[in-house]
Amino acid sequence: MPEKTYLEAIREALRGEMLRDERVFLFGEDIGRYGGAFGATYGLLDEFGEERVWETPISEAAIVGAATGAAMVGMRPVAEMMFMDFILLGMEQLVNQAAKARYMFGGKATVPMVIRMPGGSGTGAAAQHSQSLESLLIHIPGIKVVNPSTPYDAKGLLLSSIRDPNPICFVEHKLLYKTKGEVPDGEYTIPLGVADIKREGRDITVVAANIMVPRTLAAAERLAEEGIEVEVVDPRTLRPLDVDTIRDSVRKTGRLLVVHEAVKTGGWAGEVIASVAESPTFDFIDGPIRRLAGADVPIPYNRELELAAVPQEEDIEREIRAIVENQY
Amino acid sequence: MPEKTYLEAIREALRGEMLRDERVFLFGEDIGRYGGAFGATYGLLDEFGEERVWETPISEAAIVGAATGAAMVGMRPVAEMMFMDFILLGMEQLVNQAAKARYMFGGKATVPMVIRMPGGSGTGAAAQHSQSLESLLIHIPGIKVVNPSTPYDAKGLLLSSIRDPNPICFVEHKLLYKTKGEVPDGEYTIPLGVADIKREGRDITVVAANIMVPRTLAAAERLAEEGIEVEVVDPRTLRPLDVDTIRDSVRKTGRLLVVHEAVKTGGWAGEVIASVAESPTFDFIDGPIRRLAGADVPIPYNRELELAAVPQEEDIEREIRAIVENQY
Amino acid sequence: MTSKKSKTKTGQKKNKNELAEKLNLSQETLIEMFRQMCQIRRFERMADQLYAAGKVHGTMHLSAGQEAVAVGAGLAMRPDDYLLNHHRGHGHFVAKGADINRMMAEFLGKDTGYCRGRGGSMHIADVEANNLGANGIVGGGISLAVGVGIALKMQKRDQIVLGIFGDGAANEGIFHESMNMVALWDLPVVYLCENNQYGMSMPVSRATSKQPIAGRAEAYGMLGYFVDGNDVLQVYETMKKAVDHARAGKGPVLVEAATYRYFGHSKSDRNLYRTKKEIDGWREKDPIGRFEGYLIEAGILTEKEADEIDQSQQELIDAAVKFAEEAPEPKIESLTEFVYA
Amino acid sequence: MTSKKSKTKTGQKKNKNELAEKLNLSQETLIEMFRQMCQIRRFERMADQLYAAGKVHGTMHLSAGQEAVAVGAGLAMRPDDYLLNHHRGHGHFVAKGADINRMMAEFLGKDTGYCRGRGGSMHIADVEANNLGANGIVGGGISLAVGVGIALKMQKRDQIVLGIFGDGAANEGIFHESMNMVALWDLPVVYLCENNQYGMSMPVSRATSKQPIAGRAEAYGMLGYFVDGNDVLQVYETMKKAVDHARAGKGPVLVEAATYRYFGHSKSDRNLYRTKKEIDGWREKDPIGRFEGYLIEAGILTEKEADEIDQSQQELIDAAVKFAEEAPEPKIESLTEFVYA
Ligand SMILES: Cc1ncc(C[n+]2csc(CCOP(=O)(O)OP(=O)(O)O)c2C)c(N)n1
Ligand SMILES: Cc1ncc(C[n+]2csc(CCOP(=O)(O)OP(=O)(O)O)c2C)c(N)n1
Ligand SMILES: [Mg+2]
Ligand SMILES: [Mg+2]
Repeated sequence: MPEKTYLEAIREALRGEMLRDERVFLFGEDIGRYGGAFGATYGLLDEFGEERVWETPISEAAIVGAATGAAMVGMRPVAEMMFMDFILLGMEQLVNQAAKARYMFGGKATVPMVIRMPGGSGTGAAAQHSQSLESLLIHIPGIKVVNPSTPYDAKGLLLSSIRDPNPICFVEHKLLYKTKGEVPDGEYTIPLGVADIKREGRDITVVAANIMVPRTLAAAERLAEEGIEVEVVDPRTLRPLDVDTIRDSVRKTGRLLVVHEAVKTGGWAGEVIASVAESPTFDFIDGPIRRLAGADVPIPYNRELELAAVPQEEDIEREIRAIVENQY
Repeated sequence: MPEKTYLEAIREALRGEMLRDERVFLFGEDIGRYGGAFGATYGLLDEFGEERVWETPISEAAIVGAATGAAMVGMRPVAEMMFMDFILLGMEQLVNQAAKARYMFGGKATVPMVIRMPGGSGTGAAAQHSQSLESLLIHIPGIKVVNPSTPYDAKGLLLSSIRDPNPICFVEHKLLYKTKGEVPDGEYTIPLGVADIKREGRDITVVAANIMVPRTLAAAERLAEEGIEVEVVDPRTLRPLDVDTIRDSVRKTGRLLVVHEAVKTGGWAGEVIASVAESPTFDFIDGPIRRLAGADVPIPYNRELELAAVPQEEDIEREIRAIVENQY
Repeated sequence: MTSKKSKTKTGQKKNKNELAEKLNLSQETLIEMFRQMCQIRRFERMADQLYAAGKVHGTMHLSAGQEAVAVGAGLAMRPDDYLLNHHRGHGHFVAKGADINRMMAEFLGKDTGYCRGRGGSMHIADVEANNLGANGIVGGGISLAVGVGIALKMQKRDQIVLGIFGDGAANEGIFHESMNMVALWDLPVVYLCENNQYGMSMPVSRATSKQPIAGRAEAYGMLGYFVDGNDVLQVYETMKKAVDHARAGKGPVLVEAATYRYFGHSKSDRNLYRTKKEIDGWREKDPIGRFEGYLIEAGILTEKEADEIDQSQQELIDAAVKFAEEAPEPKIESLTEFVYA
Repeated sequence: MTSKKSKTKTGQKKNKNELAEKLNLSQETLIEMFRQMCQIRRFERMADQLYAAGKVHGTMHLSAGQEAVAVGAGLAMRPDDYLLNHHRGHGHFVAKGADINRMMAEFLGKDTGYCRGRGGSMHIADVEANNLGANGIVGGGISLAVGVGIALKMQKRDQIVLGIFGDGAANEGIFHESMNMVALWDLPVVYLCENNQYGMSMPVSRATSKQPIAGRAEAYGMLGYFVDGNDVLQVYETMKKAVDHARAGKGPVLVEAATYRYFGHSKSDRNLYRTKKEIDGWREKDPIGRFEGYLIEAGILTEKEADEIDQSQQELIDAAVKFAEEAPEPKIESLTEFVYA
């Protein structure tokens, strides 16, 4: 299989769907000539023209609202928030309108739209350009939240997202854009709501998504040398969450750690842990269920502080070892 | 002690602080003659005049942003979102500006402001006027989230909130406004971040806030007749969360149930459960840790559906009994 | 409260039916317009009574006094045009041809209501009829209309979309972002700002730094009209111009219609911010009374015929209430349906 | 790239220093203005080099080409007036009298930087100096300025607040909500829209349905001025008028200054959306070159003196870099400080 970057995989998915379905169009800021702040839509303007690659003024609320309206009358908009942080300007349209229209209207409206949004820190962009806000989004019935960790998953999940009849927040990560992996040229879909076991292991279940998957896998490699076998479960979709796969894994390993970059307090690790702890699986767990997450701070600018603010490979390795060695 | 309603307690706190500190002013929609949609500010315009009871156009984003700016230069704005749902229009200003200014500026800015916001269902106001969004707010470092359940707590916590040097989301509940309780006439404060044990019991710890406190207490009354002794812990402040009090209670009872009206998925019950499960307290827990929360739906209009969408007394009673009888 | 209709002279001299003829409105159409206005008024009064009788759970925003805006605008639209309505939208629904039985059933939260009892007054919609719903969020429909306009343009269809909101909504940021977009892209969108002088208790003069609101269109290089919203023929004339302009691909239009609501803002309103004098002053300009006067003067209706038409609407309303009261409640087990497609 | 400064004639005839005298600007002030512009230009160039050299983590938005706006506006303000800056704000900071050592230290993320290394270029602030910070959110400072204006009014102080943003920011909803509020309440706020022709890669003509942006002031019944942002004396003249107006309690003002940025939008910019021809055209109107030409023509400086002033700024910049590089890093243990007061 050909190797591609996460960014290329996303562009390939967008291009493929635009070729396949003329209702699909891109909508956002600087997505044309500029190709988007990170280059995801680079070249698509030349290929599809201004009507399919629709550049907007800097008006995030109206971007989300307009995408919602277009979706309600038969289009399949793929909107872009240049940075995930900016979805905060469109929360009204996303949460009150897009997510609820179908329910409020008694099932008579459909809102098939995707909002792509790169989250995460590590680029020195500081507090307003580095947030991981997916935990806010999973609390909203009516939307789905996708959070891919590999180029392969990114393409397959984006295809599924664009074809899904619901509003979808597709959360990318800036630091993953350049990562490489095998990605088929043709089209393939990955069902939303199905987790993927990225590594099998008997000693502990680590649930990690997005950027934390490669970091956890790297830590798992090193731990394997010590004979600690880590099972890495990547939910891929945070809402709906594949609770069964997570529970099955925990019943096997008896230990659970959830790792995410998002700030710890109120983060989605709580949802994963509660979903396990409220079920009979609870009785299979030996010791405390742990979370390793972002510090409760806005992301600082200074490079060292920024690194210290979110879980790094070594932190994950240390935490896993501590759990397996029953230090809690 | 004189009996007052939750609404009167809030008005008394506002009035008291406006008399005590001329930097305090009210800012929001229809808070003058109309007295606010629920009457919380009724009469204050006549007493304090237009400059202290500052009525705004319907512009929630600018309401939050302007309150933030005023707070940064020495005022103590108490803004009102007529319904909690509308904070979604001011999320950028709240999350990117108010919550982060101090950190981004290296500790050199202070943002002493309060945003009052009534949440919750039960009034037939449907999907866009009935949300409980506090779980979104607790995920934001830099802000505090207060969620009072009684008239006494409402006054004491609002006083503390107005005097606190940080941005505070003060979450009220529409159905609590008419509830009565003893409230001293004079001023008194309740520290933020300190839970209150609303009822002592040995069999199970139920963490409930806001409207779920009276419902849980009513359920506890009936269960007491069956000999089931429920300990009801009211965090009062959701961020910072008084984890110690909760853990102590769980170590005593060995069982934990978290009840909130907010939608279950991604709700703050996850934070409470994870905070307990990650600590040594975990070993004191006998069976699964349960959540009883709002159904994963937008709040429906129909009265029966609306009631069915969030935990009612009977639901709480049933759930507690099931846990105590080890049905999970 | 709204029963005695004042019959202001429209003061036309020569041809008493001049304006209507100029607008090519047949006598049948004029009578139908009058009938609709009476129906809306009676619908609102009934809604108020049902609420008072405790039969309606939740709030509703009544449009009595604003019927001319709804009927004039509704007539200017094609049945297949799209509508994005706001919270004070009953009149607009009736004018778009909604079935009042299903509307009434929705207010009573019944399973046969337009939204199967999930939406209620603030969210009633009829998607099949291109009626994309009222909105509980002030200004909530404004940006949705931008998207519908984009879709219509991309799909090369000749419908237009009408986005309705109030004077208060015009101060939400989304108004600005949306006006700029529709003007920038020449979308087939007509915005109708129903200025009933108040946003809840806030007089428009205290909320809006400069009036008329239609004047803001200028800032976006877009066509703007201000019209007397209590004169149904003027509303129709202006809205027809606006709709034709948008349909012809000449770009969006912002129309402001000055009118007044008689009832309180909503159930929680104690009406402390308006004087009886002001309300009476507007009653003098009552849209139904004025139009009735016009029709009588023009010899199209006698006072007796007019009253008969008005009375006869009550039967429809009563039938709608009966339909709604007898309609089934949604099943509790269906609570979690319709969240996802 | 920005070294060769073109020296366009300002084409003044009779009294070569007419305008400056009319504005009561002493020769010392004029020379100081020139010095500041040179310092900003060199500051931006150094920032670019530091980034290229991998010494700056993260992005920054450089304002080379826009120095006249910063210096003209800065001079029009009183030192104790408030500033709410935007992401392209280095020049405005220098003009407000910031210490470039601490600015440079902040870019390098050092503990002695203005924000102790937490903020960086996009969030640099000096709260003690009433400099309430740059903003990473386009339009983020616009509503904060409303609140500062409210506070100043309530506290009966005579400072004003200057809110700076770009052409792209003027399309955010918060612009609309804020303009309406400041106009409604006659707040002591001056908004300066720095129109550098692009919002990132988006030409203002494709993003804004009608220009000039200053024309939008009209829609709020507020005073609006459009000025050549590459002519520092014109910027000063207009901003002085605006600031005096606001300080006198006569209400807010919206000033638009037309200018141009030379560098790319940010580090990720491949500059595919601008032609060399366009850039060169603006270089012909370079604000520093023009002002230098003016000063020489007016006999205030010789070309040699002007060059010496310019050169001498480099020493300050180099010293600032040295200061910054030698400055201590924040302690890792301090990560969680400053979240709450
Ligand atoms: C975003 C938002 N803010 C506030 C409200 C509360 N509210 C409902 S209607 C209303 C007044 C709206 O005024 P206007 O737009 O003039 O419409 P009208 O009610 O006068 O018809 C307000 C403040 C709301 N529903 N949504
Ligand atoms: C709310 C928001 N949307 C988008 C961005 C990304 N972004 C940063 S600067 C910029 C362009 C801003 O244009 P303008 O206001 O004209 O300022 P300029 O950069 O031209 O000085 C954009 C789109 C952002 N930082 N914030
Ligand atoms: Mg109104
Ligand atoms: Mg610009």
